[in-house]
Amino acid sequence: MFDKILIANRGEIALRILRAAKELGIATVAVHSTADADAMHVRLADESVCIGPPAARDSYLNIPSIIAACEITGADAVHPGYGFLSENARFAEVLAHHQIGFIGPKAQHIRTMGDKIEAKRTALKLGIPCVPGSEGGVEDADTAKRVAAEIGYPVLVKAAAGGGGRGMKVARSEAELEQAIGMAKSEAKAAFGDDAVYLEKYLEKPRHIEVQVLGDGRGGAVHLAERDCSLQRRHQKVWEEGGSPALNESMRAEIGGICANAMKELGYLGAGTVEFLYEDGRFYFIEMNTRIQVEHPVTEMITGIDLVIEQIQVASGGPLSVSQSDIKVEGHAIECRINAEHPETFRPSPGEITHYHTPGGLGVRVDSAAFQGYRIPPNYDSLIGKLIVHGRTRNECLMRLRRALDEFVIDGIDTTLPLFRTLVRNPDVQNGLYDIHWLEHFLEDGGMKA
Amino acid sequence: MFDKILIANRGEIALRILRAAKELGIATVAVHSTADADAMHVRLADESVCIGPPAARDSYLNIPSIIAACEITGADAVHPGYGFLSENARFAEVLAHHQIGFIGPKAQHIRTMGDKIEAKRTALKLGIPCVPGSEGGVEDADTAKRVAAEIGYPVLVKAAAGGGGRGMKVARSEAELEQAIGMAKSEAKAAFGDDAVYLEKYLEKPRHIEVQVLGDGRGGAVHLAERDCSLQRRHQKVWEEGGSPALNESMRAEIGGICANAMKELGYLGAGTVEFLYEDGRFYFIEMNTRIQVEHPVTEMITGIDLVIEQIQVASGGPLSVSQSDIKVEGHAIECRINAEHPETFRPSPGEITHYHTPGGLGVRVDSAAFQGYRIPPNYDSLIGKLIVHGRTRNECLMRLRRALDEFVIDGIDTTLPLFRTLVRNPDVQNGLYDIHWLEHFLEDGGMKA
Amino acid sequence: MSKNDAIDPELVRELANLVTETGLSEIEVEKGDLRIRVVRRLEPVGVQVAAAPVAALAPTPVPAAPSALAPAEPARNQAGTVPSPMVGTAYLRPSPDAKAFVDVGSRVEVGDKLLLIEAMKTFNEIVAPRAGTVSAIFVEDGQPVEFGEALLVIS
Amino acid sequence: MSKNDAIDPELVRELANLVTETGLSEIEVEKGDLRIRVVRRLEPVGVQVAAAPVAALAPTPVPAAPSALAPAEPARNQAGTVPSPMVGTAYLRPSPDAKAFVDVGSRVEVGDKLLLIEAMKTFNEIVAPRAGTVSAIFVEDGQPVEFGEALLVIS
Repeated sequence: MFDKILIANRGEIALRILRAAKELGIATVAVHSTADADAMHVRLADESVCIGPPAARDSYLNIPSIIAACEITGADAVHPGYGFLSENARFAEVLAHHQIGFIGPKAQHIRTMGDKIEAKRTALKLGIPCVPGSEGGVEDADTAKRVAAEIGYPVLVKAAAGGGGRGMKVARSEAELEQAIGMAKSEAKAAFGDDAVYLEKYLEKPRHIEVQVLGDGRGGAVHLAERDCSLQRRHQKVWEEGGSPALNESMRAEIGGICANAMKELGYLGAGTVEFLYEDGRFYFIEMNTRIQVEHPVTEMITGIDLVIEQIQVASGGPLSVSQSDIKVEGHAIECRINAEHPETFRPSPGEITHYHTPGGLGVRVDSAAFQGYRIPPNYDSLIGKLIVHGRTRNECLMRLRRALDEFVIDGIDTTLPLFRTLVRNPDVQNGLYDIHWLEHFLEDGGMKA
Repeated sequence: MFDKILIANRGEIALRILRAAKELGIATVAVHSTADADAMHVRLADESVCIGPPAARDSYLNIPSIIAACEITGADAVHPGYGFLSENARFAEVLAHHQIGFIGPKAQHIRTMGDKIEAKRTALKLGIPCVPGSEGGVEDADTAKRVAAEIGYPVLVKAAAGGGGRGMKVARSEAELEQAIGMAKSEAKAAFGDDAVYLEKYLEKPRHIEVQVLGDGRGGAVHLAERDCSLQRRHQKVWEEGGSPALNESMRAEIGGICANAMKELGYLGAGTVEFLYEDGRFYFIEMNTRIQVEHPVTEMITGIDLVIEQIQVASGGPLSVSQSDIKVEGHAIECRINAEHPETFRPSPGEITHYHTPGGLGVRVDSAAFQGYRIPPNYDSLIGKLIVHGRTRNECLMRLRRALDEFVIDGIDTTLPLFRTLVRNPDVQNGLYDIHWLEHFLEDGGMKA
Repeated sequence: MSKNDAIDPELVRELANLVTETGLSEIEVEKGDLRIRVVRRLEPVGVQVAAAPVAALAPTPVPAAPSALAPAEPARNQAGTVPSPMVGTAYLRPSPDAKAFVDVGSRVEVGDKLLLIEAMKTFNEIVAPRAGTVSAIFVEDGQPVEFGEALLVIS
Repeated sequence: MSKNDAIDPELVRELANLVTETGLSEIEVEKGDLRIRVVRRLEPVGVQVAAAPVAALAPTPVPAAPSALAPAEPARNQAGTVPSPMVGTAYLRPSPDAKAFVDVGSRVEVGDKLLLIEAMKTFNEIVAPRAGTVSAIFVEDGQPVEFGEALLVIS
């Protein structure tokens, strides 16, 4: 086991990692920029090192500074948290070069999953379901019709050289296909100087469902069920829950089993998340995140397993503390990401928290590095805390979440608490009837202005 | 189901009840003395009524005021919490007379269990193990020897008219018995003018173990395992945990089953606790508490069952939400009672909380009505909060408790937090090797002055 | 030196600005017989609890909070105020058809009946603790009252 | 007496700066008939976190916090202080047997080498940002330093 872990992150996840290390009896080193000198994880760590000015590239992303901080403190492992250097394969390699443990996957797996094309190729090879498509370009209308019939309508015609939505057309039937291809080709030609297009299945109202996995790096791996993160705004997850209101026990076991087997085959090490779009009973691989995720507490609440402790244990060469048969999903959990943002305009709201009071009681968990008198610096993201609530049933969880949200006090800045107080009372949310577009539409329709 | 519950209590338990009511969608009325006008439960309740001056007898114990508060707010049920009117049979009857629901047991059961002699008689009748003794007085040495041999040494010779330890002598063998009887008789004669004495089994190093029960009032009842509350100071529980480090699965099921069956036979309604002394593998009934207890969250954390919600549901005529087979003990939980007291002298420390920050993260629960800026009134007990921590194993729980205690900040007043920071690091506590005298001895031996 | 010279508001304003500018909490200057001291204290505020939002998921009855249960206004804490000694329902007259015990302007002696408060079906007489004239009545007939709530003023 | 005589704002500002620089909470000066007193109350401090007590349940290594990692003393924030531009280990001499780059009292020009900071096996030269005399050196040879930590003073 490691003797001293350096936490190469800030905010709530730095505190989260510190908690896990303390529970394992491992000493902690907090590194911080000058903007974070008074932060909670700095106060609670056994040691702290200021590694640079506020700009992340000069502090939290500065590999030499972090290595130097390890050297002067004698830390023998680094936990990168999420964001920053967490999916930087070179960082993992530099640490290895300095004989410092990296609490994350093998560098090769970070690299593979960090490359979209390589990731999809790997997923297919490992038997993970992907969005069906034409693989290569479609040259003529007959080929296109044959492929489209195979993957099923609606299909998306996409420019091979494309991006940003240009050169993308939806065809809902064979009748629409030829025209869609023509339009996509001419748009692609104009935009990218290349009219090659390919076909992919088009998902109209998918959910975002992701499977949590853990591997020991030696072919042992388990899945810890799924999280439904469909409630998003501008591709940022806002509300996450587990299990998904859309899945039943056998679907959960099936997709989980596929992911766990893939991780065994890969020899995956540590925590990871296999992300899918889900529509009409089928899963379509999007990407794999090779790190702990913001929403990992949802899984912890329904399984009782501390994912960060597992990360540390397997990174140090230890075994997973559980086998697949030990993992039982008990009840339901929901996480709300509380951001320092205006709840309608989502304008960031840095500044001092003048009053701070967290909810308590059964089934209520708060992961936050905020406190009364804390000044949120304007230099980093706006996540200031996560409220995670557990109940024996989804309904119990929703009722508990509602009362917990009503108890939560954060004054002095704008927060997204009012958004969640509205969402928890919304019938669609209560019934679990939402897809990845639901929240955007709700906000566009003035849901927060009622 | 009730429409509006009046909470006839204050402090953390008032907030606890309010949370349960909110989660059931039931409106709440807070009553309070003038000393508690700014309390958290008053702020969070739908309505509040000031019912009297600070002295409890004129406010929280004032039955006419509480009934009047029900009348003017239209509350259709009262939850009495613990202490105050919670075990007052007459209060239950007066409420019934006014067609207001009492969220507690039937008045007759409160009365029976409130009378020590009647309670023991009932327990024996229901098959609950009691401390063996001579039943009546022992007149001569031969009878005494015969009875003592039956119940086993050591035995306690007690004055029939006794109290406060006078007229009490321990005999560890037959050789000591005659002298002990003689001394007890003469002491009893001097103290009470009555030299009648009786015999009881003497427990030298018992643990305090209690079984949580729930009944539906119609013959349905379950047990929710036990709590070990042996760490006490002046008969006040300080640290409670479940399950007891002294019991195994089959002992748990056996004593739990005895209690559940007794409650079925009694037709017990609501939550209750059957308290035992436990020594050398045997249980000895002390008393039954016919109310929710301070330490109930320990049981909630290991079963996932909200006991206050169950209380409300069965009081309104509904069924228990669980049968015995649904109840699974998962992991281990420990509660620390945080008092506004000096951690060495235990001198009460009312006053203003200048900084208040609660620990968060997985498995950590705080039940408290305190907040930054709250002024603890000098009029009531010194309990200001409970830290309850859950882990998959007792060791995980202890490590988590340790880090949670280190995160907890309450400034401006003295608290017992330092006591718990010491206890969680004590080898006897870590090994679960303690009895009801352990803490007193630890404190006498200067355990907090190291 | 005239009094007006002694307290030149401009001088005080300038010092006040200096306190802010420098971040000090106190400045005192003395010259000859003139002495000025300006102080700024930061006050800590208490926790503000979020108001309970409207329920939607489970049936919740409409809060039936009688308006009288709102905290009494500060103006009611004046001298001569008679507070309610108990929780209950206040009645201004002995029976629905009867005349009120007192009206604004009534002269009362110690022990005169002022109103009734009903609690648990019992009517409790509230009598004048002092002699004087009833100058205000804060409660209406049949209104619920809290302990300590201002009933009326005898001035 | 003129207004200007009574309160010289510059004097107050200078005293305010002195309060800050010296870490005092109050300064009072009196000369002839003039007396000025400036006060700064310490702002309320943030959350005070309990010190992590000694571990007992699981093996915890002895904290090896280098003393240099403790917060720099206020006195080190004076003008002319050269802060460390990086995390690493400070060396006062080019090799163990060599003479120190500078000593207290050394006269330095802009660009003169002051010390080395090693990070990731690389030695980084720290040079004088201004000319002057080295009036204090806060680090020892081989001492770990944080970003922004005061290294020495050129006055």
